[in-house]
Amino acid sequence: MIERFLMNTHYIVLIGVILLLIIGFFGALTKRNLIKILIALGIADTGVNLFFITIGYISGKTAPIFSKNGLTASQMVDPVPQALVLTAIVIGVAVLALGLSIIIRVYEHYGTLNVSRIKRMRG
Amino acid sequence: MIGPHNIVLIPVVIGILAYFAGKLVRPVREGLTLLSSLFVCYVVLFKAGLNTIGIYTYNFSLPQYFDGFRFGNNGFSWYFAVIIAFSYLFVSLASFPLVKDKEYHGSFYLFFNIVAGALLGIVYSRDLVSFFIFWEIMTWSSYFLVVMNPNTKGKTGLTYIVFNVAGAYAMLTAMLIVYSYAGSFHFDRVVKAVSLMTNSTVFFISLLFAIGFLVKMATMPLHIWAPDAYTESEDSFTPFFSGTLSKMGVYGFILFFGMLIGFVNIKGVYEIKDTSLIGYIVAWLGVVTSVFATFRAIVQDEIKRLLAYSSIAQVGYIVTAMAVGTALGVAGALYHALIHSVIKLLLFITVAGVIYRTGKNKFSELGGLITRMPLSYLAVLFGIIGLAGMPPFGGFASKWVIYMSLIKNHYYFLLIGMIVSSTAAFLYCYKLIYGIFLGHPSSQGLMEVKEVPGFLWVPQIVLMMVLMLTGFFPGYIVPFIETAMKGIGFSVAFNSTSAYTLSAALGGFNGFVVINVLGAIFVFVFVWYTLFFPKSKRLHRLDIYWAAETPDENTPLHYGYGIGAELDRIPWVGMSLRTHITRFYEKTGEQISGIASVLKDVVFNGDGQIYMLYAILTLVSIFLLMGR
Amino acid sequence: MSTGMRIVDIIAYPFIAFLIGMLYMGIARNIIGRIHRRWGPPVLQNLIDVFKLYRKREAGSHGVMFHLGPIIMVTGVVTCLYFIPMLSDGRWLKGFSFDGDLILVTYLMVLGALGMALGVGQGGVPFGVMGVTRGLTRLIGLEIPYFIAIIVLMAHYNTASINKIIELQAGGLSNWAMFKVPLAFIASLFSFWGMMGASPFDIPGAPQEVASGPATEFGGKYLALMMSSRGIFGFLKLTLWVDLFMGGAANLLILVGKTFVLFVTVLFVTSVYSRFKVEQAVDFMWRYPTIIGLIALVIEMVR
Amino acid sequence: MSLNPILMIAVPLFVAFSIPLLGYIHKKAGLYAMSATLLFNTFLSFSTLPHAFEKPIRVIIAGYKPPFGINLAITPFSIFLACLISLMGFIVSIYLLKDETTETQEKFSMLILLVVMGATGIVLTGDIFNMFVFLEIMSISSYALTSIRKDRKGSEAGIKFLLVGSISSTFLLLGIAIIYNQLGTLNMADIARRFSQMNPKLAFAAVSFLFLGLGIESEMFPLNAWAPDVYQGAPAPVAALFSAVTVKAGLYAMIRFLYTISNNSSFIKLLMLFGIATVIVSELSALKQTDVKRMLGYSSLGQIGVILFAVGIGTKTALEGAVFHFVNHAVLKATMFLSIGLLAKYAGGSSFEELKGIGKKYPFLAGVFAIGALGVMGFPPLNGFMSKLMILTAAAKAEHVVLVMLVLAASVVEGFYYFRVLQVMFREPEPTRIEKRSVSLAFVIPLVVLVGMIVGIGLFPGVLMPYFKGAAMDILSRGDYISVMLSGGGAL
Repeated sequence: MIERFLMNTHYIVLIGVILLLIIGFFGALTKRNLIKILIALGIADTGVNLFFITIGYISGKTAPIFSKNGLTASQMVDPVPQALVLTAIVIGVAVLALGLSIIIRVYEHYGTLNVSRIKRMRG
Repeated sequence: MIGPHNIVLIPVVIGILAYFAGKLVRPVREGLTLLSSLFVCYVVLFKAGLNTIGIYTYNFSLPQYFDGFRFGNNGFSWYFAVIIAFSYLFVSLASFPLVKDKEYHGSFYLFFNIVAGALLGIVYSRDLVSFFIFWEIMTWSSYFLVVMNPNTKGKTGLTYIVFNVAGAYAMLTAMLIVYSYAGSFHFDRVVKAVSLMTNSTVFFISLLFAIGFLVKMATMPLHIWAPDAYTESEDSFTPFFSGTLSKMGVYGFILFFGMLIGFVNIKGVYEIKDTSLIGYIVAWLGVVTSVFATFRAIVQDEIKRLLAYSSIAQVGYIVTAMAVGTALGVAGALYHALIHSVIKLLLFITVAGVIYRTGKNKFSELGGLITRMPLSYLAVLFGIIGLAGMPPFGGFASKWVIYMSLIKNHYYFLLIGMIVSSTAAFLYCYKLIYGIFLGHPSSQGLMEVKEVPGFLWVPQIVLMMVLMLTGFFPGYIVPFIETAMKGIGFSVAFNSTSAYTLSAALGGFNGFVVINVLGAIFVFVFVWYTLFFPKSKRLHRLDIYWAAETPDENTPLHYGYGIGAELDRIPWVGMSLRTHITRFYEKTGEQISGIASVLKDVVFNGDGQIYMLYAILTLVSIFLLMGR
Repeated sequence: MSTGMRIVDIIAYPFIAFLIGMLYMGIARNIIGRIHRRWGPPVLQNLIDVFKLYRKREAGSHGVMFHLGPIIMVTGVVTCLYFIPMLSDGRWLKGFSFDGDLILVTYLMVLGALGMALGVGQGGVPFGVMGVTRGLTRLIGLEIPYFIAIIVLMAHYNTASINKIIELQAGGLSNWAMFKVPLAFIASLFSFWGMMGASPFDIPGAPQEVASGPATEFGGKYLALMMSSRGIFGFLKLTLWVDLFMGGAANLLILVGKTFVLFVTVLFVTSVYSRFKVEQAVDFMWRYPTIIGLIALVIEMVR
Repeated sequence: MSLNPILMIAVPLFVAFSIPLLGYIHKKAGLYAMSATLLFNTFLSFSTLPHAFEKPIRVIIAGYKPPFGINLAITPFSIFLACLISLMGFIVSIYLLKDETTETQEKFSMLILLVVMGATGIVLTGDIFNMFVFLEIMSISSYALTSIRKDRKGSEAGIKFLLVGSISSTFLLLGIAIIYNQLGTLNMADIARRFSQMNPKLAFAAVSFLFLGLGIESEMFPLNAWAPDVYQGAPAPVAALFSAVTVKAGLYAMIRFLYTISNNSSFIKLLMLFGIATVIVSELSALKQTDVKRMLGYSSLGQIGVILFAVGIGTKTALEGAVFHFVNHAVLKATMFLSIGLLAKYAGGSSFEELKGIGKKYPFLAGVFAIGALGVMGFPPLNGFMSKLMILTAAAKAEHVVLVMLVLAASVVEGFYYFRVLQVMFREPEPTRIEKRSVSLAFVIPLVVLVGMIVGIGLFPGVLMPYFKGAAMDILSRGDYISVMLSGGGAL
């Protein structure tokens, strides 16, 4: 079952993806500092993006850019995931930027970044 | 054409109209309500009369999914419709002077008319959905009338709404189960479907329906809301509340257990002495309710609370009579339902008038009003004679039928329980009339009090006449009861059919002869005593036998309000007065709110990280549970 | 039986009861006197008192209801009397008993008391109200064994009309309900003594405590009316018990005989036992007589 | 029909980004532009409604025929939701004209437009990654909207919403990646057609990731802890918008994914259980609230739980009830949040103590709140009753009697806490510290319209019935969704 999956992607990259995901979620769940949580979520996000890229990779093919003339589409890797990852990265950036600006506001009000103390609204 | 299906809209529309029109000119509200009540009486008596047995399917532009609402009319609904229509008329008449200068004047008329419309809807509906719709409208509109006057405890309204909504939802569950068998909500399809249900489903359904209706009739375990709700609801609405709304429980109970499920079906489930187990248990609940409520009524100091407990007790009789499911029992229940409505309307309207005039609502603050309010005294006198079930008036006839039904079917222990409570009823009847009218006035102000407002006289006099009519001619309304019984498929229960006598099962009595004998003797002795004897000397109020002294103005002479104080010392009765079921409900209430606060603090504990943890845990659990 | 005779028969009805009733009360005071080792007033003393009171020139009144109270009491008692057949031959002295049944009679018995209670209410005397309250509370106690007994009767004879019960008891001593349903009779006896005001249960009118209870404020003609209605009430109870449990009376003589026997039992009880408090009376009534009645009922249901 | 449905997305996008420029012309221009666009959107969606109900429309963008190009799949259910979303958006936008809670008008109206555009995009799109992008647009703008007021509550709610939201987007992306890896396509219809050919293990993984991601968006029980804080923290009109619009889009995505794309019955059963859990947990926790806005948040979760429960049952009548409840929940919650927003503004806070006796001071607003409360509780003449009854009837028919009793028990609890609030408002003596200020027309019109809708739908539910039937048919009939979208139905 896993073989078919691994066949067209280097399994090292896959392990990298899984590691990134684990680090990301582990960091998000255990770290108390809000900024660290955001960074951890960013890591998880890059993990997923990496996974997306590895899906499109066909071994022995080159990047889907018509740089040199005479490069036919058949020699190129599947371009769709790469396009998607671009948007995903943009979205990741937007979320991070917005997160940081809100964190500034939160810091102004709470004086702390410890997530377990930012819970005036509960119950 | 105005018929059973759109009579419902008239009071509701007029209620809304009155609310808004009243903002411009205030008396429009009274005028519109009176108009609507008169029109409803006219339609109920003539237009949607006994003979118009018609089924009106009314799609109300509802999705075909519900195959439309159905309204219809037969003897049974006509019987209750008459009770509703006339109590709607009398209470609206009584409420004109009482609510005139209150600041919730507008919303009172809005909700009062909506409740009246909802009741008519209940009585005329021929399918489960419209029955439930109007039941719910009745619940929430009467809720607003209960919490209307500001000086009541908030808890009353909440207890009222929780109990009644829970009862309604128990009914809804049963209706949905029936629907899943019958495929349609119409009564005729439901009746067919119930007959082919398994025993356990029938038992479960009848249990749920029983809960729904027993809540409305305030039977013992489910009665917590009733005393407070009756006492603290708006004074002029209480007659309608206790006189007519509790009868909806009676209507529903007989309709569902008589016609829809059929006593024979639930009898098939488990049988005790040729009645169904549920019926027997409910009958015992009715008896227990009447005994406990009667003793609790005697010790009350507040007038309306005494009458509230008395209503619970009297409806307890009705529950017992109809729960056993015999033809005579149901007939007794119908008869007593009518009589109880008349009596409670009469008493509550008069008491509302007394409270309106004196501003006091406790026995210990009233007394000696007989000289100032003779008509109200007479009204309450007729009321308590009916309430106690004394012969010359209708109260006796309906109780007699109930007793006969219990004796005929050998439910002797039920009858003994009922006797305990109906004998103890004499005590609170006497306390009611003594506390307000007889004895000595507790404060000087009571001596300048005027009679109850003129509008109240009409309902008082008419209701007194109805009591007399049913007393002197007990058999007069037997034909109406029999058409009502045929409406739900019961065989005829009474033997004779003459207007004067009432005879069934083991015996009979002639109401007309009773009143003639009583009248003749009374007139003879009265004439003899008043004319042939020298005029008796009028003594001063304080010139009484007082162990060789004469009491002065501020000696407390109005002892009568303390009736029932000695009940605590009677072992059995004392024990019944001390047991309170409210503690059980309060504990469940605390349990639920305890769970709620634990749940709230655990699940929504405010920490963003924990929320993320929940997400991850859900994912992991989905993988583990559904992974295989 | 021409209508003329019928009218005389109906009019005479209460007076017979009044006379016999007053006589019994006179005899009762005599016998109790003798038991207390004193001579006691002459037998006709009660009648003399009543006529003396009727002759009185004026009587104090506290208002309309006060005036009507005793009148309603008499009306209630006499009406109830009319619905109990004195003689069982169905022609003479049968009153209107064919138009009513046992349950009607039970409730009519209480009607008089309630009417009088209203008069007492306007009288305004605290003693009167205390007397009425105790009377009604005691009634809760008395009514239960009595009603159990009549339920047993109704179940046994399967009818509620008093005349039919009398007919079914015809034919000799052994047919009397007293022996057919002995336990029910014993239970009903207890409530009979209570209703007759025998000593353990005479708390409402107890002279020492509440100054003759309800009748405190009434004087002159009102007191006369109350005393005569108490006399009629006594006789009414006696005839009812005779009809229900002792096979009714063919003629007046038998009626007087049987009622006197029953009345004597009341004397024995009243002169021996001391007075119960109200709660003791109710508690007692709910304990022993009710249990006896319930046993009778169970026996009846099993049969 | 003249206008291409794509305009429903393009126009708001264009206007949103041009609002900062409009700011120079006139300070309030942005707001008017916003409500104008939303009006246009409503008009356009209502005009395409009849066409979509005859035959689902497939809009091709930039010439690429599916399954290659991104296209819009306008089916009856989606166009119906589009109308609901744009109408609700428009009503809230009228409310916002006079609402001075946010001084930076441009940013506020831009974000509102983006949220509505995102929701409309989710509902209309036929491409799964496209749906993800719209979902992200909507989420980011709602994070920003929640903390627009820069006060303590807003920012706290914003950061919590952001944390949980980014988790949801990560998992969504992961799910989409797995699907793309297996099937090589992003077009929903194509995925749906070949979903069974996927490797079962990976299919399960993809479905559970997407289920989790969409679960967070549609406020399911274990995943909705952020919702009450957001409803309380965000300004009232924003909360109204969230409950009326964003949740609907999340639910649409969940339904579309479970029914049309993966058609996985075990996950539908799971949805039902989670729905019941949502109802019970949220109703119980609402019992102990002291702040009315937070309590409304919980009640909104309860209503969504009922919708999830109905969707979980899966029969045709249950789905009709669910769609009906969509409409009712949107209308009712919008009414209540808007009215409580005003009441809280005039009373200086939305906790019980501050709102004591407000009913006597502002009878109209409190009256609207009361009508909304009666509607939510499902009392007959109003709209909440009919949809709840349909759902419960369907549940009873599907032999879930115990669950029906649980839902009814929960609504008894709901009745308790709503009437407690009404009693606080109407029965307490009139507060002296609040002086009566006139309520401006811009606030009154939306409330009157909403109350009109509540009572109107309540009295004449039959009018909307065909649309519910059509939508339910569309959800259930997976086959002709695929055939229409691939074989080129109403090509445009």
